[in-house]
Amino acid sequence: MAEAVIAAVIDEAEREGLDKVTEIMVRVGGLQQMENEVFEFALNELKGAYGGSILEDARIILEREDAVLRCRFCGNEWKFSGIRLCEDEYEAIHFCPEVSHAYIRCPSCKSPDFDLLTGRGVSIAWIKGVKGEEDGSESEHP
Amino acid sequence: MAEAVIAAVIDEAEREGLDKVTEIMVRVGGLQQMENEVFEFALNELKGAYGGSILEDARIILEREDAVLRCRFCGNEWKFSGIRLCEDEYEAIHFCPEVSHAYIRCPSCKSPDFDLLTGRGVSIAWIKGVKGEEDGSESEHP
Amino acid sequence: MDPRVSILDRRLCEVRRIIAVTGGKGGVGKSLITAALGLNLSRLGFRVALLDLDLTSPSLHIILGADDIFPEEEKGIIPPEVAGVKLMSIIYFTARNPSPLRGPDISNATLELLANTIWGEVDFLMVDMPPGVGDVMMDIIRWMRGSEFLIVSNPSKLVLETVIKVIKLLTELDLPILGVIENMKRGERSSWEKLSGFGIPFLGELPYF
Amino acid sequence: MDPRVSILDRRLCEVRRIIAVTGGKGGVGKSLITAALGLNLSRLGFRVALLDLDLTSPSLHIILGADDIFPEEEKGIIPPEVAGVKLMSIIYFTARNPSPLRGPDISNATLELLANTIWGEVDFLMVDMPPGVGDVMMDIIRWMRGSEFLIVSNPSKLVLETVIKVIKLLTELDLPILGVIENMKRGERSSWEKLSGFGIPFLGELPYF
Ligand SMILES: Nc1ncnc2c1ncn2[C@@H]1O[C@H](COP(=O)(O)OP(=O)(O)O)[C@@H](O)[C@H]1O
Ligand SMILES: Nc1ncnc2c1ncn2[C@@H]1O[C@H](COP(=O)(O)OP(=O)(O)O)[C@@H](O)[C@H]1O
Ligand SMILES: [Mg+2]
Ligand SMILES: [Mg+2]
Ligand SMILES: [Mg+2]
Ligand SMILES: [Mg+2]
Ligand code: NI
Ligand code: NI
Ligand SMILES: [Zn+2]
Ligand SMILES: [Zn+2]
Repeated sequence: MAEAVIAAVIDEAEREGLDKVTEIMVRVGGLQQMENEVFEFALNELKGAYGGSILEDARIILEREDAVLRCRFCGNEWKFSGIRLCEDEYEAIHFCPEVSHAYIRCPSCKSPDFDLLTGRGVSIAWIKGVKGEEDGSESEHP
Repeated sequence: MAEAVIAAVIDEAEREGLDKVTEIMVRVGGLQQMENEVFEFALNELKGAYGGSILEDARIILEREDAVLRCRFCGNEWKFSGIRLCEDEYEAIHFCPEVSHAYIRCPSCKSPDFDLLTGRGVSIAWIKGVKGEEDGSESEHP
Repeated sequence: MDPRVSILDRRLCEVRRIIAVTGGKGGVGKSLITAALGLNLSRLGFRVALLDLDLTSPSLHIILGADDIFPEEEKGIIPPEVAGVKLMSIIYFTARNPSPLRGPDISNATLELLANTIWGEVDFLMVDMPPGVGDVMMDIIRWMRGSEFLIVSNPSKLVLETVIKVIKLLTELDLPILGVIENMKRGERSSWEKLSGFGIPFLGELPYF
Repeated sequence: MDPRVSILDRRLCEVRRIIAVTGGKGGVGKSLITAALGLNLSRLGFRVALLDLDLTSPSLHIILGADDIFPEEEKGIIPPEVAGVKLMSIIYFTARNPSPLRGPDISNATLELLANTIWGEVDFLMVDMPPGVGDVMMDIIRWMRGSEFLIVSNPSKLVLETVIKVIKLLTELDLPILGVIENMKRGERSSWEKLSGFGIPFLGELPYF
């Protein structure tokens, strides 16, 4: 996933014609269950390996996003962090968040028909960078 | 569909504890291809038949919403009103807007993998009404 | 607000029983059994309607030989009759064109059909379900309240694993399971020994013909 | 922005050919043929990987008898080997629990597997597709560029109508069709006479065994 983030940032920087990326804001969903430090370390490693000069000065900021689930049957919303699963189940959801439909049921009506409202995966909230000579030009991506 | 709108307004008025509904804003998507006058007539008829005293003073406002389609393959967006189909095809889409996937392709890449972004169906934008003695209390629904 | 959900119960209020034919797997005979049961119930004097919810590969119109029929529009959609049963199918609207539908399209089209079809008085509404455990299964559960589920299985090991998942899911949710029909029986092999522990009736078997 | 899409081409760059096995209908033998072709290609000396994209009723793990295997995590997911071929399946993560997935879940899980699986050098990546013409078909077209499609048909009239839709769709989009395999042949009936007009190769037939 770290590799995908770096690849996506390079793609986006090229699309925007940035010469240097100065800041990258990465949002990490609760369902991914990743340690901030481990992921940040991986991102910084790869930044060096693949990023070349475009990314050398980029500061990486991680933001955690709580995972919220919403039942389509009864409308109930609940947080992933409030439920208890066993270790194998957490690991499976780490690999593929959709398999939460195999282990989680709506706490109020037992339905497996819920949406992963927020906190599903890793997304790039925005990147900042500079174009040519001019400094501090900014590009934001939702 | 007119029946569904009236049923939904009654449901919503009950949920909100309204004694009288004074205004109903109905948004009609372009894919439905309905004549405003015909639909308005049907709504007013049914309002009388099913609505009872809750709806007797309700003013019905129709608003048309352009149908916009967006291709998932290439990102292109286009308007339903700008394309030409034959009569049977229009009729089929009137009955069930999703069957546009049988007759419409992305004008830029030929893909059938598009979303009906806006203007798919009929929705109730908001209703206004009064509760008990107090006048003009309002309830809006997106 | 989507007004269609508010009309669903009224649309189904003259329908006595809804039988949803499922199994999770494709090619086990759901469509053939849906049609055969519908025709037989009709022959016994019951008023029967069939709803094909396998929207991207509908079958009932082929099994019933329903050519050249089209619904009337009269304050809703009136399903045409073929061989004594009412048939509602998306085929009336897609013709034979390829019509790929993603999940939200499937749900929207299902809701559109449910909100607009005027079934009239019907003893049995038989629903032919697509393979897969996804949108249609979830939508029948939330939008066709009171549905009873009929499970079609067959002796293949490939079918069994999914049939068990479907039974577990319906049981978890306390939904009524009419029982299991074992289709395509050849020789001694049967999926029933693996299914009998779930406490649901075995309704019979059909040979591979 | 979803970063996963940016890594797809790099993930597939060591894969020589992607063969997506389809037909639109369930139960025609897509999974069995995917597995059989994969095993045979492997026996001929090719490096083969199989990807089961029938996410709610996967079959390849059953056909290959893949018990007790689980992928390693090493800068991505390393698919385990069974019978000489690499196998990627959601079964590793769902176990045998019922796991209903709606369309967007299917797309998300597909993208997750594609973005994270490290295939390594592979001559053939065989993709077992689910029935239906929907999310997975559309996602393979947009996310697995360069896929070649292998169509499985059979003599049933119920299968033919959907197979034709799939062929029309792929032809419309100028996507490469390897040809049609007719499975479950019994007696004289064949779907090929109705398919031969589409200008695609007939690759052979398999008897109903
Ligand atoms: N008992 C049976 N013996 C032989 N063929 C059958 C039997 N039941 C169904 N079939 C055939 O198997 C195929 C799949 O049946 P179908 O009803 O379309 O399954 P599904 O709806 O579960 O996908 C069809 O060609 C059908 O004619
Ligand atoms: N040629 C054949 N003769 C007899 N049975 C077959 C043949 N091909 C497949 N089958 C059986 O038919 C069923 C459906 O096959 P499968 O590969 O699961 O189809 P699909 O993946 O298209 O749904 C399985 O039980 C399989 O063992
Ligand atoms: Mg979900
Ligand atoms: Mg669409
Ligand atoms: Mg069927
Ligand atoms: Mg299969
Ligand atoms: Ni990990
Ligand atoms: Ni109309
Ligand atoms: Zn719930
Ligand atoms: Zn396009």
